[in-house]
Amino acid sequence: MVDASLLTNPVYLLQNLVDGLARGAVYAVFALGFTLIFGVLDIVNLAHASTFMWCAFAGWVVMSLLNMPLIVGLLASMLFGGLVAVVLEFVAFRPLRQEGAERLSPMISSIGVSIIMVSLAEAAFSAQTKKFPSGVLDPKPLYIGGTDGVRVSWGQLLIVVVSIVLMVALGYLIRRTRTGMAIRAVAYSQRAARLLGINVNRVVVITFFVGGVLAGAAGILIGLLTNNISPSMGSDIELRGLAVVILGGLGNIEGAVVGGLLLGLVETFTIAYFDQGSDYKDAIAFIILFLILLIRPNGLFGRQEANRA
Amino acid sequence: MKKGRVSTRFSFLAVLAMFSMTLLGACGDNTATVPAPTTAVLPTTAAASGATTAASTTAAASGATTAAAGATTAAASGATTAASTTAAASGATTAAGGTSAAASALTGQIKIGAIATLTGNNSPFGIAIKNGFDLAVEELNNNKYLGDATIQLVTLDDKGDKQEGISVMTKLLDQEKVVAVLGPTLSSTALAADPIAQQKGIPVLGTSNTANGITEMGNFVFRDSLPEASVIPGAVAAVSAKLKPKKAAMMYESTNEFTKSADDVFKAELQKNGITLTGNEAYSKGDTDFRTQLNKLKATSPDLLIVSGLIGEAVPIVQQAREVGITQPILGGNGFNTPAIYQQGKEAAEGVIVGSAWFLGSTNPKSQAFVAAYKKKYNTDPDQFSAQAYAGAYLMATAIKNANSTDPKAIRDALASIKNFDSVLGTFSFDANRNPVHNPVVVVVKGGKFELYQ
Amino acid sequence: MLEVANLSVNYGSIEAVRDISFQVPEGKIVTLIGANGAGKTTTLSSISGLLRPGRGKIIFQGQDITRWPTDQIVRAGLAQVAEGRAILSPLTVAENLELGAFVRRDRAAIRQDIDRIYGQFPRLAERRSQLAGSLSGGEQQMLAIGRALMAQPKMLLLDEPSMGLAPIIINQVFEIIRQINEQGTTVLLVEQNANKALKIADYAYVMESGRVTFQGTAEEVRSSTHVVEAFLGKG
Amino acid sequence: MRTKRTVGVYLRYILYGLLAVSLAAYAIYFTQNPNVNDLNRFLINAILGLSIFVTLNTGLLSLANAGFMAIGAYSSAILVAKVGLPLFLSLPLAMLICGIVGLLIGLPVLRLTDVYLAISTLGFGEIVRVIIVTTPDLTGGATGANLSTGFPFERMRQTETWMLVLFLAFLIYLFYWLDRSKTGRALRAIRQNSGAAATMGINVVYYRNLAFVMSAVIAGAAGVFYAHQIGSIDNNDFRFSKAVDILSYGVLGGTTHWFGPILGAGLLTVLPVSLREVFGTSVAFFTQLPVIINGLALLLVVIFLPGGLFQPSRYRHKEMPINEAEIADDVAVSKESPPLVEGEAVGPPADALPLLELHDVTRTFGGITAVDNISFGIPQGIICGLIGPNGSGKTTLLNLITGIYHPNRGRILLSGRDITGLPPHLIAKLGIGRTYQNIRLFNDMTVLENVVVGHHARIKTNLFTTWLRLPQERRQEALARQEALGLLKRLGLLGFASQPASKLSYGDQRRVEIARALALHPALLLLDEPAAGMNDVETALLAEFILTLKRQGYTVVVIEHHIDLIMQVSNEIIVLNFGKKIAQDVPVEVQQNAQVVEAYFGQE
Repeated sequence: MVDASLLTNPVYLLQNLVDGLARGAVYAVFALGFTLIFGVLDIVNLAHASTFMWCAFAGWVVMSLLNMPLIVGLLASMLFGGLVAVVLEFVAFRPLRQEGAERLSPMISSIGVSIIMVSLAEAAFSAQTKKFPSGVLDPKPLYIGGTDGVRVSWGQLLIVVVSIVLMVALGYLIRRTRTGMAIRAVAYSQRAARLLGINVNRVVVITFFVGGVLAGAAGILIGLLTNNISPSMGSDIELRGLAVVILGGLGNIEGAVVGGLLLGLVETFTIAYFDQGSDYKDAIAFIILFLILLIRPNGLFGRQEANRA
Repeated sequence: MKKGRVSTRFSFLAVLAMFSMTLLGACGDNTATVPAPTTAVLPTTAAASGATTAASTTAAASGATTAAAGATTAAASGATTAASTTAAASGATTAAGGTSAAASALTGQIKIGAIATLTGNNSPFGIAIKNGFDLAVEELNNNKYLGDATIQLVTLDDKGDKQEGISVMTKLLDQEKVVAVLGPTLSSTALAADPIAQQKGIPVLGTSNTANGITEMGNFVFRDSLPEASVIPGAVAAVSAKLKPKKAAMMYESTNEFTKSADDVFKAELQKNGITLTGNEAYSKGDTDFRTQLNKLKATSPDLLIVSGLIGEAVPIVQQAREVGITQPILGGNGFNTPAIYQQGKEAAEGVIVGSAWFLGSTNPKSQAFVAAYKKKYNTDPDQFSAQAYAGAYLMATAIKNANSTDPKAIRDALASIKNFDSVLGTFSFDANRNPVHNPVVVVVKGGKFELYQ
Repeated sequence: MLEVANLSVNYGSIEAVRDISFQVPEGKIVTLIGANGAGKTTTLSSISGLLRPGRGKIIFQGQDITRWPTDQIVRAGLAQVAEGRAILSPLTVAENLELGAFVRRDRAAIRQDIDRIYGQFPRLAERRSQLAGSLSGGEQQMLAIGRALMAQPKMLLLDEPSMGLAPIIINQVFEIIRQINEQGTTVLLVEQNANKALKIADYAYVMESGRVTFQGTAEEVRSSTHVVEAFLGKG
Repeated sequence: MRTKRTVGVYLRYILYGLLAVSLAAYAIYFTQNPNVNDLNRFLINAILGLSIFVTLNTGLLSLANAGFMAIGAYSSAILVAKVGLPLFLSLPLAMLICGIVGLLIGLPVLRLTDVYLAISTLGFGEIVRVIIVTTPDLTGGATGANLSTGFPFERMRQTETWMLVLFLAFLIYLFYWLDRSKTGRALRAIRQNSGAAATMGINVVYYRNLAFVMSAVIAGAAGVFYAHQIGSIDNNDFRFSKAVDILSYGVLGGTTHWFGPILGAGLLTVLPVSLREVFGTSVAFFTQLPVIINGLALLLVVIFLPGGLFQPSRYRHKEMPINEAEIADDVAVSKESPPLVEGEAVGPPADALPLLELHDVTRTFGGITAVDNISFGIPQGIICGLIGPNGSGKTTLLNLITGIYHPNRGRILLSGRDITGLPPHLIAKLGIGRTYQNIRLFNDMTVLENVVVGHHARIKTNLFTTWLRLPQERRQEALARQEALGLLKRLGLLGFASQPASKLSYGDQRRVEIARALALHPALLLLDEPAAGMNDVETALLAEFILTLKRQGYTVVVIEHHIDLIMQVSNEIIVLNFGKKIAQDVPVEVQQNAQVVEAYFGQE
């Protein structure tokens, strides 16, 4: 039973707001790379989750086995993600792009790659859950307004900050840099980009690299936050990530972040304010997804499909 | 062209990185493995009553002649009636028809099947279980437990898949002609595959199946893993006796049959102990954030938090519970019974109470010997799954020995009549429904390791 | 400057361009005219590397560029203003212009060139931070031309710059093309609007059904009946 | 590209080899140890393969099959174990439930395109699982449907191999005849080009829903058998990975013929079993091997063998011998349609209403007015040329008339009947046939089949006549085939009848398109650049043919850049510029028209 006093308790409300944002930031970080690849290349890369999972392991190898600090782990994991994504581009996507294959073929080939990557991870690391060394994050939370006030943990703070930093950085890359403009040109029309002297293949590789780097950041951060690294961690979050990407409009970077935060808030408030709400929170993501697709097939913040060349 | 080469170099680098990680990972495995339990098993206490009723001595250690042993056990287990008597008779016949050895009719290799989940998500359990089987069989054969006869264990992987489980069960029975089966790892697979053994009259002993309905499948289906219903009452009773909580709040993973049924048992036990349930919040596998549920539960100001979950989420739940300010004791389900809880949970895990079938620090000499042998062979601590598997192999061997026969029916009857067997899990008996009866333990995390909760 | 020799291009089983040859001398405006579907755009696309020719050679400044990738061709100084303008509508006017200079790295000079283009097209200067998609047709065409100039091309390929534009705007566009040529850029102009094209061109080729059926100076072509027949039939 | 095809060929050999080896291994294993369970597994997977085939073959990537399988499985489990129905009654009921859910889900979801459809159906699958978990009283919740939740396995375990064989045989029967029926052709046509299919009178929305529902029903049946093979089910049996498995059967085996997914299911089911038998589980790596092979096969097949392992189209074309006697020039498919009689002039009645009328039709696209306030009438029996510079709105106008776009303003009348806003397939049925600027034939079909698709609206058969093999079915199919052959003969295409349409030369493909459009028996025929890509001789023949059509009473609108052709055949020419009509007159006048000259050559 949700206590009546809770419904009107402002601290409880604020606390859920904070927790909801943090929960959503996890989804947002995962969704960023996902949505980037779709936005630029029109590919639903279902191997993103496996890349993410391998990156978490890369971070684990660096930090737990080689005893490196967090920052090294983060960089290594991001670099590793970038490299894996580039390999994916060569193995699973480029061969399909060159021959005007059906639009859904890349999605299917990414499923194939994903199956292989998960199996390899199981073979390499076993399905045993791996943990980061403890003490990376201070377990004591911060309090705003005394210990009876609103609490924020370092992990929550980290993920929210990182998701915003990544969003801003990605936004900067896409909007303000030469490479970013080239990426947008390729996203709009590969033909027009080519006529401007842009090497489309190189831009695609760069895009995959960036997407992989984002997967890397997500892998190590979410791994750190949940401290639960296993070959199935990708598939656990994948469907939720997909829902977020749709919510934000496939390919819309800000949309992915807003969508992630929104989903986090909705889930949190469902749990917090509804009796047995936690039973239904999983359905919520998909019911929202379903409804949005029916009402606005391009997502809540999606642009018109007609713009695509 | 040039760019092409650059990208090729990139991919080469990545492949190299993946490869080296694979190597590192493989090496890392041996040193850094944390036995992480999860799926399917739970221990108990209510068993205490069962144990007392069944305190009929006899058979267990008796190296007596087959026919005699058969008769005694049949008599001892009041529940088993005509069926077991005839079985005993047939056991005797086989024995007679066997070799001329005076003490034992057993020779050559005796094939026992094992089904474990060695691939996929749940493979950590399957691997721990397989290790337990292998260690036990190795010891049994080295110590000539069955005299001249040796046990040949045929282990097959069910991949955590029900259809595959049915297939390998069929294969073990029809093709390998095993006389008994250990496993399968997951309750869901057992529910699918065990009826085959039942139908063909081959005894099957689950060492990690704790779901409801397992032994109800038939009189050839056994388990040595305490179901939730056996472990949880003891744990709740112990906590209730010591802390006298008035109100308790609960969290459980809603998508898993094991955690869900544990949750149901917890609920029932709370009621029995007169503890008010203030809230029961669900979460799903792979969730990362439990603060909202915990926060909501905290607002109900419980005296006790009960968590029915698997280890993957157990650690973050415990940590986040402390973070949101739930300072009350936490009682964990069986998923918590792993060193990972304190190795990873650190200070947050202090005071976490777990009810369990077995724990690493047990003072039972059998258990201590097992831990030492396991550590020597696999270079890591065993977990509860290994222990139950190890116990299972010994139980099966003992049944064969007692039956002095490789006739499955005789083995079944001998298995059913095992009472007060001195096992790694403690003094062990099967009850009339072929469920395990032994004292579960309640442990608490103190100073970074498990201690008995008293 | 540009020499196309015996070029043939296929789309699947149809031959859209059949064995055509022509030259564009340095500093001149050469026009390819013809009705819809005559193969003009196909020819241009092959020159800029978007399509792979079946047979034939394309020589630009003495280099055989027949099988070069498009970006390399642009780098070599051959920029194209594509049919339908191909402006990047979700980008701003300024970004479109900057992207035009993608092949260059001299930041300062690029800034200067942008200012020069704004000088040449005051309409664009006014709308520099607007999304290119919100411009009118004529403005988009000017943006497309300005953007192509940002690559500092030695030669400009224009594909139907008059398409879909009102007559007054068409005049402006052709005037700009003439100016660009006067400033030293060679131009290959593909047009359906024969009258306008012939007015500014030095030399013209008439295409019909994938073939060059007539060629000559603008004056010669204008006075020939070939063009009328090519467009409106022999009657 | 060539290497790619070569790799594809080798890949096919490798996969078939793998299949052969595993089958052999399996056969040996089976004789030694007749483990029926593995066989049942294959049969269930084959049924699942067929369920994904229906949607893939219609060009829909749906990941809902695991969800429908769950619905089928649970429905039947509940009906059998809790309600007490016998299995044979629960099967049709469970299928019916799946069908109803499929319809309810399909109606809204099928409006979505590819990626979005895939994702929303995936979401559906997850919702089904959440529902199962949250309704413990009905389904056993997370604990599953098993003994402890009141589903005794004695009642559950009822799937027998003979049932599966029988059911699969039944499905194969259905698919075999479906493939040869009007419905089957429509589904394949939609996959290859849904736009062209609509203008052939095929109701795309209806057939997509039909395919989706069929897929749901078959998946549901597979779920029923699955539940009663295992005897104990829970929500984890129907995860996303199950949907991926099902998809693999289709993608790997092939999506163009019903045998493909059976083959795919065979490979993916038998291979792991064989590996298990050959290697046991002794070597750790082998336990991962089947999964890795699964992933690798999926990846390689998508890249090198698009369309899957089994693509029999090229063999199938040979199986249709055509004998001369079959070709009848003047056989009509149904009585109400007038027979096409060669050479006979059917002039328009002098005082007839215009056949096609446009009143103030306007269509804008994001601020650009592509068609601007156009009005005209086209009398019956004439040939009307439609010309104008690039981008003047000609093709848009055609798309407006055929219902692909709807006008923002204005009305379009056919024989006085308002057809504004009608969907393309209804307009096609009312008698407007068209061809496309960029040829849109159904490339995987033979020339003959393409033309038979054109008869779609006039073939009066349905799934029942198809599956019950009623005489009506055979008669109608034979008539359609005869008439199609007759059309091909008149267009000089008879020699190509059994060749795949994609193999023809450009000019021939254009003529096939015309034949396909004529198969509609259209009152009005719209030709969009019919001579594009034709050489002079072909163009001249085309002109002849268009004139023949006129003599037979057809009304034809031609868009064409071969201006000679237009001048030669047209009774009247309409000239567009900037989306406006600038002239409508006889050819000679149009050539002199100052506005027209200016539109083409610019102002002097």
